[in-house]
Amino acid sequence: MAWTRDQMAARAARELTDGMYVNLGIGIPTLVANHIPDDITVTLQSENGLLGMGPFPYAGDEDPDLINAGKQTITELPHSAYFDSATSFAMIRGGKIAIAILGAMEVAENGDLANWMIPGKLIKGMGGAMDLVAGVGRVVVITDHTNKDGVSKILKTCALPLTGKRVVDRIITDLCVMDIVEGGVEVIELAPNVTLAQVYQSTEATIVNDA
Amino acid sequence: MAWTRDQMAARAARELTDGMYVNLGIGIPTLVANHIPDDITVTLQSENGLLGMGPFPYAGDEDPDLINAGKQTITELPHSAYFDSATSFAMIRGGKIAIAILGAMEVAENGDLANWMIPGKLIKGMGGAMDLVAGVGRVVVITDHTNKDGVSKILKTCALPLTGKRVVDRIITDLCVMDIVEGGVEVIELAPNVTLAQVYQSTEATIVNDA
Amino acid sequence: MTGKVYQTAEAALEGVLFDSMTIAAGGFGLCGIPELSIAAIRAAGTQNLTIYSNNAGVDDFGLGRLLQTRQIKKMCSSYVGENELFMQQYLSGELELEFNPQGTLAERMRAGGAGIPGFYTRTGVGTLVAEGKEHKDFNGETHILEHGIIADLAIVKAWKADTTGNAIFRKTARNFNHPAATCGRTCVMEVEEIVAPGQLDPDAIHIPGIYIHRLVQGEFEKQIEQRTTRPGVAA
Amino acid sequence: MTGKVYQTAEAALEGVLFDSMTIAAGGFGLCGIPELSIAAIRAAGTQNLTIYSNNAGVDDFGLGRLLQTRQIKKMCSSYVGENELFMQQYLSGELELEFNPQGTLAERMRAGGAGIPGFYTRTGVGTLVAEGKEHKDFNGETHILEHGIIADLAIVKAWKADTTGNAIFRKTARNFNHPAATCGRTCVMEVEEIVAPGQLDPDAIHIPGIYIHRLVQGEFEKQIEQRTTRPGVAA
Repeated sequence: MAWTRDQMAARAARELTDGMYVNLGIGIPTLVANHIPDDITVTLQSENGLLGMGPFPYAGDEDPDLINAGKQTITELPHSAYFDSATSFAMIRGGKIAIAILGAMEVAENGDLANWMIPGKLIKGMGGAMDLVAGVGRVVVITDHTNKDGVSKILKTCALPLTGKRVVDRIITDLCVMDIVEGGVEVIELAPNVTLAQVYQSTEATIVNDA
Repeated sequence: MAWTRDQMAARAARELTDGMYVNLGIGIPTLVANHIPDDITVTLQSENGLLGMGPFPYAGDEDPDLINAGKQTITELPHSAYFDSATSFAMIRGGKIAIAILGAMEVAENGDLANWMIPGKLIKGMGGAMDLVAGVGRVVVITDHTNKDGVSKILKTCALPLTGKRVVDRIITDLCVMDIVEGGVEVIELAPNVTLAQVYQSTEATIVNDA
Repeated sequence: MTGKVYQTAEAALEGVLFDSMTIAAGGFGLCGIPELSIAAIRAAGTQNLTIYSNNAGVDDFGLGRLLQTRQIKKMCSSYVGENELFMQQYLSGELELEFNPQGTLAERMRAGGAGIPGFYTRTGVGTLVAEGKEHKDFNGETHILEHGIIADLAIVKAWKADTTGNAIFRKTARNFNHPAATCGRTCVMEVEEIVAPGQLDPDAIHIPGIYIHRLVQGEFEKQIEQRTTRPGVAA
Repeated sequence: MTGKVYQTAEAALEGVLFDSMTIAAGGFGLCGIPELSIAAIRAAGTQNLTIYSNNAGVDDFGLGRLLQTRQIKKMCSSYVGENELFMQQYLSGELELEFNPQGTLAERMRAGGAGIPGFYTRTGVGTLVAEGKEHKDFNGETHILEHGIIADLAIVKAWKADTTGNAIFRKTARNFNHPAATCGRTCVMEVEEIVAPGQLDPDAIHIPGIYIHRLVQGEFEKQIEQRTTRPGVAA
């Protein structure tokens, strides 16, 4: 049985270790925060200028001066620190954030990532995604394995405009967990009752595991 | 009669206008602070990380955490602000400091300045001088017109290693005030009872004023 | 000292606005945006603006208010997804758009203010952003050259400032207000409260007054874009 | 959370020192220098150090203490005029020296920490500093390319930090401690007081804990180089 979005987020949370500084993208990655084990402490960065992002506020406590990168109202924590956007991306580009967990439209077997633009559709902009994938120590992508039409999102080559070249380290889909390795993707974990054969069937990218 | 060091500093203080942000070098330039007219407010920058440098502390009030760029104990003022060295030189290089008043070993008629190194002698380093002359809006130099042997310090070309190329705007010496202009230096003011002929005699640089 | 404090944003902007100028604006989304200056620029009717701002506001707030009046010729931003009007004007060819990665935009402002005309970054290598830009390898990795931004005017919003312009921001409303302030030939800052020198701790100043040329105190609307809450009540 | 707090500087530096390493050190003159780490490095006897630091201390304090023991192979500094021992070792060829303009040194540290391998500056154009460096014109003005510094270790001193490493500096002791902290692969910070999270205002943090890997509290000697006073007594 394929993982649900929440199960994918829970699996992604297992990428985190105690003391890590982490950036979570918008969408499924945001759900990862709900699955961080109680016995570790990770510090979430919000790239608009905060380390130590807390949960949403109680109704009535919303502060327009305190939002996350998705423009949602949030709260601060005892160890929070605020800074400006140049400082925020200085730490992102300087490799100080250990891991970013991001969404994807397409991932290629060489680690190329496309997650910001569909030509011909309304374009919104890349926000901080290009900086994150270029700067953060480790990039983990969470995405459905295929699109709504059943077409693989794990490709030999991305067709969409890239967010970054050779930037993805690990992919977590509803079917499995894959690493970008020499020669393609390596399936390192399967969702319960999902077979490697099923993954092969749903994947355009070269899978290095023996079929 | 030639200006004394204190009179040179007083003359230099007339370069300052209300609201200016100013950097004063070590030596005679430091004395300029004593001559700032009461009816204007200027903010002194100390490039080690302070805007709003106050006078020396009273004996017993020295604070090892509060020094100027000459490593002297100083005080803060009500409108002081502290910052780090990268930020300090960001404002210097970004042209935010209106004027720097600095000492010189040699000045050339094209505005070249040498004030940090004498080959063969013990070298101490340029400190922030190269950043200041490259970044600050206007550079005024205070220097004796000649060295102890009577040799002009206002030259056709500097012999010593440069601090900056074409960076000086105005020179205040014990004899006169000169501007760097097209074709040489222009004497715009003479010390009391000093004649242009005397300035000619003591100057190697091309003087554009009619003799 | 020659006063930096103006009574209204209109007064603070007098003499510094001109058609076809470039403006760097602080704010992220609708958080920490220079509401008062935006309103004053709208009232002044300055035309053909090129604006460096991470976002373009929403349809009826923030920089969206200058899109309504068609005063903006070009936006340099990282994300404009919240603004329908923007898209209409862009697709009809009325509005130019230059996408900058968010960190590149912030660093370009910081660099411009710091006298750095160019810097190298990995961000955007191999993407549309890298097209036409100089590439250079450092330690075996390809980087692209990005340029510092110097704007004719910076409009920024802080929380409190003293009369000399030393200012502090509040929470995530700091965002682009710091780098934008540094890259303006003139910087107009709007704040919620102006205090006397000595009222702010010199160790706690976020941006020193040297960057701030004109200062105005006012009332702010502070719209919230995404009001998200959790169940329960505050303890 | 995995603890950042160590009981002594010796403990904080354990496992991160090795011969021929590079170290970025905070401090300006003797103000805000990492006294405890310097003493611990002296005790550890690590050899052939390359040190990025604005100054080299005085003969018997600051980095001068590592010159006494001949642990330093090379200094990258802007001013070393306070140190006789330095000059002796330099003139005898024992010590290498690379002069960096003060602002260039600070910006190189900041750039290294910010993932910027190179930036252009006017500082030093036409001087000895520009020799052998790439030149490039921007807007008709010549600039030189300077490189970001990444050091194996940063040793810095702050005033107060919480246990997660969020820290504040005091007065002009901030200086190079901020940029140096950002450019170390590992950063060891020594402070006068460690407090619990929540004791520092999140808006007033000078450097967030993400930059700080190890933290130690201690007592400081804080020598004064030039004790200058004015006549009279405090009011």
